[in-house]
Order: sequence, then C-alpha cells, then structure tokens
Amino acid sequence: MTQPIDTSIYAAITEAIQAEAKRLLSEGQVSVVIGYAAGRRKGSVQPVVVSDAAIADKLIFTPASVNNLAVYLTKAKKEIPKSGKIGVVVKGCDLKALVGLMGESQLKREELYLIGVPCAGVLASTVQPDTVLTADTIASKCCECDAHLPTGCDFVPNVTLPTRPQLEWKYAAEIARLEALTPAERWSFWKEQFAKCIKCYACRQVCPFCFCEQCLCDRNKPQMVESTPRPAGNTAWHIVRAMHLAGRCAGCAECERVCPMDIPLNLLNRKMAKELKELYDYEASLEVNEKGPLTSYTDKDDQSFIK
Amino acid sequence: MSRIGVFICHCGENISRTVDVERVALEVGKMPGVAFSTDYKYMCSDPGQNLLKKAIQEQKLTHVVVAACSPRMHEKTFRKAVEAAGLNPYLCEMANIREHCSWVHENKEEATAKAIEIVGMMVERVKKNRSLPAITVPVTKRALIIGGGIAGIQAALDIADCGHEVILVEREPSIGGHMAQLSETFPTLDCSQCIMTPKMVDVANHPKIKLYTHSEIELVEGYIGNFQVTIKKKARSVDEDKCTGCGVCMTKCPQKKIPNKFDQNIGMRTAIYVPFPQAVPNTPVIDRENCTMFKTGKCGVCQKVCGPGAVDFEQQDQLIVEAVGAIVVATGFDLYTINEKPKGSAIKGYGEFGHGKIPDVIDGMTFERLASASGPTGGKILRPSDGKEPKQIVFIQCIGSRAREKGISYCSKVCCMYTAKHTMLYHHKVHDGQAYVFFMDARTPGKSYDEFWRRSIEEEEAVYIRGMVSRLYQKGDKIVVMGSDIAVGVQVEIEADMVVLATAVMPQKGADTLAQKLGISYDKYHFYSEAHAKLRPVECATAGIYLAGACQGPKDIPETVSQASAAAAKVMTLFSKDQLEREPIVARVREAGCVGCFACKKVCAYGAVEEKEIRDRQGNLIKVVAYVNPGVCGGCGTCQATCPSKSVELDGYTDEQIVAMIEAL
Amino acid sequence: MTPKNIMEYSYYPGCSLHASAGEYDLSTRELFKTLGIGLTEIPDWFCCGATPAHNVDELLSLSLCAKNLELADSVEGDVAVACAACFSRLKTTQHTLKENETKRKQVEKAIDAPVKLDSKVKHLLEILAKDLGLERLAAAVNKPLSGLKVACYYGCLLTRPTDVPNLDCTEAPTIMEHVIEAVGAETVAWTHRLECCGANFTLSRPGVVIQLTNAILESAKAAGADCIMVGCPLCHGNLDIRQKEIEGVYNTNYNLPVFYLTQLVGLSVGLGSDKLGLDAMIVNPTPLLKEKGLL
Amino acid sequence: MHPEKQKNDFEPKIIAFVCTWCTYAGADLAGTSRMQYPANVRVLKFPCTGRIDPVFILKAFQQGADGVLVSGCHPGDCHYIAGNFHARRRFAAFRKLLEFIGVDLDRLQFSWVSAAEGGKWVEVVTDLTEKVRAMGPMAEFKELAMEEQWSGAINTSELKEAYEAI
Repeated sequence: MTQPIDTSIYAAITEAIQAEAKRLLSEGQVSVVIGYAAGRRKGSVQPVVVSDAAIADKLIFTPASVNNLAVYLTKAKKEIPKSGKIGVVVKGCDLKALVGLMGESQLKREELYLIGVPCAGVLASTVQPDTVLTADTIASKCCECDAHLPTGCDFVPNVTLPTRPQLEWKYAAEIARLEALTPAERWSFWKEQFAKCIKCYACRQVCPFCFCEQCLCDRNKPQMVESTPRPAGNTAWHIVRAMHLAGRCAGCAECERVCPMDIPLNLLNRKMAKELKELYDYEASLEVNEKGPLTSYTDKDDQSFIK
Repeated sequence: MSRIGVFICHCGENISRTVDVERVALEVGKMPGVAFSTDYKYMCSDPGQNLLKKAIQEQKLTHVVVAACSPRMHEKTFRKAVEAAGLNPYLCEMANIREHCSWVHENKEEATAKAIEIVGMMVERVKKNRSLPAITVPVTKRALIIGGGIAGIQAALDIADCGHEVILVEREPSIGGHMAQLSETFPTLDCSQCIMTPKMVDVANHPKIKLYTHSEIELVEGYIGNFQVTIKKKARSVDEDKCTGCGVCMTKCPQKKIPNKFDQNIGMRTAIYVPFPQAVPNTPVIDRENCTMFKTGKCGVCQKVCGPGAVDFEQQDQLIVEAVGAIVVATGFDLYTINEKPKGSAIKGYGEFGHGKIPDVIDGMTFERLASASGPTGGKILRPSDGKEPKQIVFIQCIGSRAREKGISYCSKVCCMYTAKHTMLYHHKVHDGQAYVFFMDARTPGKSYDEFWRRSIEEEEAVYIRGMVSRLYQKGDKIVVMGSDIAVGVQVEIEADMVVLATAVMPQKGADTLAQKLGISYDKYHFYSEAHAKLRPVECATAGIYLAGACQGPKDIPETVSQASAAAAKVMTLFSKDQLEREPIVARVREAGCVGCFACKKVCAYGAVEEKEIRDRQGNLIKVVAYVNPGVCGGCGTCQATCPSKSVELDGYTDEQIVAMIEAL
Repeated sequence: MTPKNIMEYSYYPGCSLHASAGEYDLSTRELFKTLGIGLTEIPDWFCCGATPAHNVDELLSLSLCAKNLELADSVEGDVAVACAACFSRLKTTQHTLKENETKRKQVEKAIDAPVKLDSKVKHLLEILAKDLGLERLAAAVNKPLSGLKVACYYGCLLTRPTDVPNLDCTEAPTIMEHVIEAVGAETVAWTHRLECCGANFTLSRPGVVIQLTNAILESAKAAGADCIMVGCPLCHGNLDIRQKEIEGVYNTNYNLPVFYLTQLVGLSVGLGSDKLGLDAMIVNPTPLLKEKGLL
Repeated sequence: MHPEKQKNDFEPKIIAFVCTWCTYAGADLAGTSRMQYPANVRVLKFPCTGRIDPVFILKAFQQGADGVLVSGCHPGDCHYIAGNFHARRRFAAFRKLLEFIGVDLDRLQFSWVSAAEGGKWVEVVTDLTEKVRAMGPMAEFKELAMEEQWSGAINTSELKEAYEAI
C-alpha cells in the first residue's frame, strides 16, 4: 500500500517562481535565473538557465525537480555571464550545499538571488519522471529532511506545506544494519559495491563540493590514489571522496542519484555526518559556519581512541 | 638521473655490533639511483665528513643519505658538510639506524634487514628532495612596546639603550602604570615613586624613545621584522609642543570635584589635569566628559590663563602608522572589582562582601593610595567614610583568587606579600591600631620574602587568622567581619573600623580585543599565552611578539622587571641581524590548483595564510587564492593535510617525498 | 466549569508540610489554585531523608531522592518543592548522580529503576519568579502589601552550594525580594539573610540554635522589618516557634511574625486568613496585618 | 641471557607515522635507553601529526602494511600550537570511515607519545605488533590489488562466448 504524498502546492510554486523570475529579469535585478524547465519526455525536468524575461514561464517545479542547482554555481560558473547577480531556485537541501559553499569562499551571498522552494519531497529516480510521488517513490534523502522550508532566501513562494505521512528513514536503517555487521561482513558489502564502480566520476561531476580544479585523485606526481577502474583503485577513490566530503557534505544525495552503477554513495556521506554530529555536534545547516568540524577543534575533543 | 651517495656509519661499534654495515652498504649499492655506497667507522668525525665531501665531488653526487644516528643528533652536521661540498643542504637526508634500529634490536639478521629497509626508504625519499634556498626576511630595527608601566618602561629603556628606536604606547595620559600608584614596595619598603619616577624621566628624555601617551593600538598588520602598527592618539585638547607644564590651567579649572582614578577615586582632580604630580609627560589632558566647556560650550578658563596658548578645544584624535620589527606586550593587570559581575564573564561577583556599598571596605590598591605620602590623605590611614583613623583593621586575602566557585582558580601571587606589607605600613602609621589578616595560605617564595612576612607577625604584631570570611556587614560605624579560624576551629567575629580586600589580579579590560588585533593567544582569563611555559616564557607563539609583566599572569615587580629585560633581550637578538634567516621548511601554495576554499587558512595556527587576488593583464579578477607568508609560517604542514586538492605543499615534507617512502616499503 | 490551569506541576510537599508546616501546605495549594497553577501531589511520595540521611548513609539518601524523582515522573510537569531541605536534597541528588557514574549505577541498582536526571526540580520561589513571571504575579495582586516591611530570609539551603540548586546567586541572591516586591511589599536590607538558623541542631543542641536564631531575629529587627518571610519549614520552626523562648533568654522583645512566602503572596491575591492558615502561627500576625490594613 | 627467539611464520609489517618533536624523539629515547622491541616497525617522520594526511594511511595499507600507527605530541604540547588538535579530529573521523568500510580498527593505532616516553613508545609498538601478528596478514587491500575484475568482467557464459567470437 503506497501512501501518496501531497505535492499540490507545486503548481502555486511554479507560478510564483515564474512571476518572480519575470520580475527579476525584466527589472534587471539578476542577469540569469537558474531553475528547472520541462524536459522533452512527459513529466521530465531539466535544469535551465533563463536570461530573458520573455521565457521565464519555462520555469517549473515538480516532483521531478531533483537536481541540486548549486553545482552550476561552481563548476559551470564560468559559462554563466558574470555581470550582475545570479538568481537560483533552491530546495532546502540545495540551500544547505549553497550555504556550505559560502562558508568555503566559493560563493558570495550578495552575488546571488535565492528563490527558495518549500519542498514536500522529490522523486528518488527520474527514469520514469511522470511517476506520482508516494512513500515508495520519494527520494530517501527527503524522508530524513529537516529543511522543507528554506530560510534566509530572498524570495519564498507563500504556500503552506502540507503535512506528510511518517516516512521510513532508509539511510538511518541501512547504516544501523551495516554497523551491526562484523568488519569482514562490511568489507564484503562494500567490496561488492565498489567492484561495480566504472570510475565514470559522475559522482564527482555532480557534487557541488567537488570544486577542486585538479582533483587529488587525478594527480600522478605523486600518485596519491590509485586511479585505475579496478577494485583497489575504486575503493581508494570512494574512501578519499567520503573523507573529503566529511563535515562538508550537505546531503543532497546527487552522487547517489547519478551513479550509473547504483552504488549507495550517500550512505558513506550520511555515516560521516552522523559521526560528526555525535563527536562534534556538527551538522550541515542553513546558516553559514565560519569553520567546519574538520577545520576547527576544541581542546576537549574526544580522544578515547588514542592511547 | 640522480646519483645518490649512501654512507653507512658504524658509530664505533654502536651500529656495527648489531647491524652488518658492510652488507647494508652492499645491498643499498644495488638500489636504482645509488651511485656510491660505503661504510665508515665514524661518519660524524672530521675524516668521516671529509670522506663525504670528497665523494660528493669525485662521484658527482646529486643527493646524499647518511645512515647513522638520529637526525635530531647530526642532521645539521651532515647538511653543513654537504653544503660545504657544494650541494644544497636539503639534498641530504639521514637514515636512523642507531636509535631506531641497532640499539633496540639484538638479532643481527633482523636488525640488518631492517636497516636496509630504512636506508632504502630514505634513498627513495631523497630522490624527491629539492634544493631549498634559505628564506630571509628583512628586519625593521624598531620596537613597539604596548603599555607604559614598569614592564614597558624597563623593556623600552633596555632596547633603546642598545641603540634601537622604541615606540612606547600608553593608554593613560601618563606612563607609570600601577607601580606609580604604590606607596612602598616589598620586601624592602622602598618608596615606589622614588624608584619609579627616575625611570619615567629617563623614558621621557631618551633620544631613542618615542612616547605616545593617551593612545591606543588601533590595528596591527604584518609579521615578524615587518609590522605596521596604527596607533590612535586620542585628543588631549592640549598641544604637547606648546605646553610648558606650568599647571596654571589646573589651579584655575572650576571643576574640582572629579574623582581621580589614579587615587582609586578617593582623591579629587580638575577637568584639565595630570593624573599625579610626577606624571610623564607633564602635559595636562582635558577630560571632555567632565569639562564645562565641552558640556555647555561656556567656560574656557584654562585657555584664557594658558600663557603659551597650548589649550586647544578643537584637537582631534589622530591615527599614526609606525613600522616596527618587534612588539613587546606589557599591558599589565587590573583588579577584580568584587561588587560587580563582569558582563559575559564566568566570574561571579562578591555581593556578600559589600565592596562599593560599605564605604570603609576598600581594596588593596586603595590602601596603597591612602598609605602613599603623595596620596589623597598625605599618607595618613583614614577611613573614606568619616576621615577617622581606623583602630581595628581587617585584611582579607584571596578575594577572587583561588576561588573556583567565583570563577577564578589561580593564585594572584602578590597578595600575601602586599598584605604583609600593608600590616606593616598600618602599624607604622597607627601605632595603637591592630591589624588582623584572614588568609588561606601564606605564599612567600622569593628572596627575603618569608623573612618579610614573618616580620609582619613577629615585629609588627599583625594577627594572622587562617580561614575565610563568610560575610561582612555594617553595624553602626563598625564593620562586622564574620569568619572562621580553622586552626582553632572556632567562628570569629571582629568589629573592624576598616576592611581591606586583597582582590584578585586580572588582565586589563580589553586584553582579548588587543590580542585579537595582535593575533596572539590568551587563556580563559584573558592572560596572554607564552609560546612554551618553561622554555619560551617571554615569547608569544606568534613570531616577533614578546610578553612582559602581569599581562601574561600575576607577577610582582622584580619578576616583571626580569621578564621585561628578557623580552628586551629577545628583541635585541632579533635586531642583531639585518635579515632574518629561517629554515626553509615552509608551506607554498600551487596557485594553479588552488580554488580558494581557505581550509588552510582556517587551520593555520600562525595566521600565515593570506588571501591573494590573481588578476589578468587588464586587471580583471580571475580568482582569489591562498598565499602563505614564509616569514610567518611555522612549518607544521596542517594546511597540506587539510587542503582537498593538495595545492599547498610543505617544503621538505612534500607528498612526493612521503609517498616515495611509503611505496619503498 | 473550572478554567484550565496555565501551568501544571507535580507537587512534592515533603514530610514537614504534612505535619508541623501544615499552613505552608495549605497556603501553597490555595495560592496556586488562585493563580491557575495546577499541583498534583506525587502518588506514594515518601521522605527525602532531609538533613539526617546523608550524614548516615549517602547511598540511602541518594536512593530516597532518586526514587521520589522516579515517582514524580508519573505526573505531568516539573517537580514543585516547597521545603528548602527537600529542594536541596533532590537537587543534590541530581547533581551528584550526574557527576558520578559509579554512584548512579549503585543507586539504579538500589531503586531498581533508571535515575531521572533531567526532570526539573523547582522551588516554589522559582515557579513564582521565573515560570509564572513577576509581571503575571503582579497582575494577580488585588490587595498590594503596601507599607509592609519584609525581611526575606533565605537560610542556608536555598541557594547553596554553588552550582547545585542554581536558584539564584549563591551569596547575594535577590529572588525572594523580587517576588515580595512584585506583590507590593517593601523589603529591608539586612545582614543575616543567608546565615544558618541551626536547623540541624534543633533537637540535639538547642543552645546553639537559640544563639544562631537570635542573631537572625536581632538583625531583622535592627533593619526595621515588620516581619520575616521564609521558604523553609525548618527555618520557620526555629524563627517562629522558638521566638518566645529566645526573647526570654535574651530578655528582649522581637514580636516578628514569620510568614511562609505563600502566606504573604496569598494575602496579596486576596486569600483570607482561613485559607492561609494564619491562625497556626505562634507569633500572632493579626495585630501587624490589621495595622497595615491587610486583614 | 636471551631466550632463543621464536621464529614466527608471519612477521607483520607495521608503519608508524610520527611527529618529529615528540614521538620521534620518544623513539630516540627508547634507543638511547637500549630498550628492546620487535623489529617490524618502520618509522616515517613528519614535522607534526597535523601534516599526516589520511590518504597516507590508506596508501600504507595498499602498499601492504598490516598495521599502522599514528603518534604525536600530547594535547597542549604541540610544537606548532595546535597541529595535533586538528589531527585528533581528522583521525577520529577517518577511523570511523575505515571502520564503516570494514577495516578492523585493531590494525590502526593512534597514540600520544612524548619525547620523554621512550617506554611508552616501546609498549605501543610492541602491543600493536603482537596484536597484528595474532590477527594475521591484512588481506583485504592485498586481495583487492590482486583482483583484475571490474564491472565489465566477462563473468557470464554469454559474454564469454561473445568475447571469444571476437
């Protein structure tokens, strides 16, 4: 029995985004608006950069608006005209990433116009983009979401979030299941997962926090991390990736969504987030932090693991 | 292709007893890149070093590994030898086969195998070593001293006497600090003013000392050898160049009832004033908050009577920038005010002791002013409430200090001694009076200190009661002191005429703000932190900044003066060279890879990472990257471990070098 | 229809309030009813061990309080405590067990239940001054105690030791003064607000008690107080019941009625003598209250 | 005097990443005091534990280490003010990650060994060596390195047939 999730507010949100984008572009407040537009398949959605008020009504918001648009503000930034502010449509989870990027000097708040979206959830998979959002089809990250309503944005459509049915916390459950295993069992689980990896680096490409111009894993002088698409190299890559995202990852789960081999990548990120919350009471939030958990310290930090 | 020379030391028999050195030399000789390999009895001896030098030249070696003792022992020796032979010293590495091998293993087979691996690791490492040029930083030979108390004065005089220029900045209108307020000093009872004022005059007359009083530090930029300091010179309303210090203005000022902070607000002063007669400089300052002219726009008497026309109501605050090479922080202390709970502080007040409410409960510094011959009572001990001579006086020690529950757990160090001194001064001035002291412990370590304390009891008849006071209250014109005598185990009540509280020594208010400007660290009480508690007690962890006096922790005068001279010596060591040379183990940013996330800046304990703009030829900003100031970098490499793209590298410990070692395993 | 209470508490009266301090219990219940604050007595509560237990057996004293806290958990709301000694013991138990893992385990074994360390234990003063708030308290007043000079007596347990009760500043508290000033009375600045009355020695060394209590009464009188206000049945016993005896010993005359805080606050919200148990007081307050126009 | 040393079938490879100021000096002290410990450890010197990148630990395991030790100055003793505080957080997180991936944390030891603690150095190194010796070789990463198979592996008969046809 699948419980439907009420997304009726998305129509009002779409209208509000269109009107706001039209206003912003025609008044010249922003040079472009990055948002979602309908794709060619029925129900599909793709990211779009709108620079003309006349086509602002292309912008939509639906349960298929899965992409974290923050990534276009880092890697693709050079392609977006630099003059003026950039408007961007953000869900709560995307906003956490954006805020994280501000904390790492990659973005400046004053250069952005944030259009926040009150979000009831998006689809886990867009293979069938016109699927109805239900407790079964909703993305796992949305089940554990604590940021349905973005704060600190320049504009948020005035809608009331519908109450949602209680949803199962899939990540938490899976982490607990793995934690209960022996190290050898966990190793064989991940070994199997990482063996699937084809080193396409889609996870890196889609991650807003993988903004390095040259990835450590691409370096060959010295070769710190084996780069072959073999089990050894794959494992190294995923360990390094999880470590580099620890204390930074905002939980948008895009890595997991884009992985063509269905490796549960966000599990690693969630696990690290959980540990850092327990150790240092840190979690990604909607407010800019001056320092992250691994770039700060206190003299009282836990050292029970140190002899 | 590298031509590596490997030299295996026998260290007499220290190594060769458990390590087959010949076999090590033989095996290592087969390693790729090794052009020369030998063993020798004592590599560190002159013949050993000559062997090394000769081999470098004859074999045209590009890198050297000396397998011998710990690099902590002889790395400098061999690097120097390598340099003498014409190679960059950082192309030489040591493999530790003594402390880490021959001395800790007995099995010769195992030890030899381990030694070969250790040397092999270092061979792989040294291949990736680069020549590192020595880093030099120019030194501006001028010192800034913050704070004009005895610590600042001593440091200033020492440095200036050595021929270097000194900028001395003092917040108050006169230098002198707390020591100028004291009456007589322990353990010799010489008059504080008598020993202090000549030094103050020396400062004023010294050709190398530039004095900024009534001034504060606004901004500090730069690093060791090269600081730029912005000083805010607050408007004095009196032209220092024109003023002759005749003092007529002060005699004519109609505002005469302003409590004088220098006299702990017991004595009064005028609105145009010098804090005390011996002030340096002897130029008055107008207290704009209390001046009739500034309040109402009418008066100007001082301006009318001033012969040289020095009074200037229009004077503005000035910002002055000075370039200095070293900074001595000597901001001193403040006393704990027990009737108030400082805002935002963990310190809890002492409402139960009535200080500030009962007029005859005073603190130690106020007693100093009462006992001072130049104080508001002319040296007579008189009660602030009615001017009567107190016949029973109670001194209470450890007010705030050593009281964890009140927020301070440290000992203020000087109170035991100055309370003993107070009982003596009191007995000298009020012959028929009786002094009582409540104390927890008498702490008197110091030359002639315990003798002094004993004298207060044995000769000056002070009654010491071991125990604390629970409450004070006014009863008629007496103050009832309720306490306990734990030596006897009874409750004590004394009806006193006056109570003196030995309040805790605390850092100056605003010590934290100044520390943030300077980039130095401080403890939870805001005392400044030294670089090492034992071995670097006068240096801050931030290079080029030194500490003197009670800003680092409670101190008495002899200790303060010693530390001030020590700080001065450190400054002079720095100034003895034109260029500062440092080990080139510093981090460098690879700008092409840096994306400016500044994780490195967040973790740098030295504040060595700066933001640098990269612009194209038209001046358009391309990106902002990190820049590590080699003069400031401490060389720990935390930045590199933190940098996600490894765009910052620590010279001497690059990823290439370390990975080469791991891969050699 | 009874209006809904604005706040709910589980009520721990303590033994005294069911015995010698019946008027404290009565006035508390009546006052809280009038203020719209619900009090539900903890079912099956028992003695906290008060002052003797912890001197004899620490585990016993901690276990007694821990068990009471566990019982309190069955009732909605924070725990309201009237007696300063009970308050001190409950707070001390929470503090000790929070700090000491070993003791906590021992106690848990003794009471065969997990220890409630997070439930909030509040003295009535705290409820009036902080939870209800001085403004709401003042708004409930219909008979301000104007002209009544009150010496607020804290005794030794309400604020001490540092970091345990956290009711107010340890050595210079003002919470009682704030409460009674809010209902219109005047307070006097006096010296023995926090001195011990000797409650521990009431039975064993009455001589000591008389000496200590006399100093308190003397100081309150000297400061010009009309009466004394307390928040502890033990202090009340010494100050009120022994007052005549002390007057005899020291050949003096204090005539200082000793009120519980709930009695005075109760007067100000219009409760009558019968609801406040004023007739149970040894030093007769009627002449004073009549003189001030409060009865 | 010295009992005949047991010859062990398995001699673990232990890699120690240490800071130069405290632990390296502590190891030197063990040497000057002629203390004895197993010869399995190889020491890599860093200026500070703050310099030690988690990637090095990974690399060490991949290079065949059976156990890894990371050791530096006690908190508050860091020669570089706070490097060990940063390291403490970094490694607290990294070991949790390795644990989750399935690495047995008994193979990864962290310690504070000061320049005066030669004895502690010996104890830490000996304990780790013996613990790892009892655990046997660290097979996981070695096995991975041996495996050639990846997602495109020809592991079904159809694929094999098609492949051979080409």
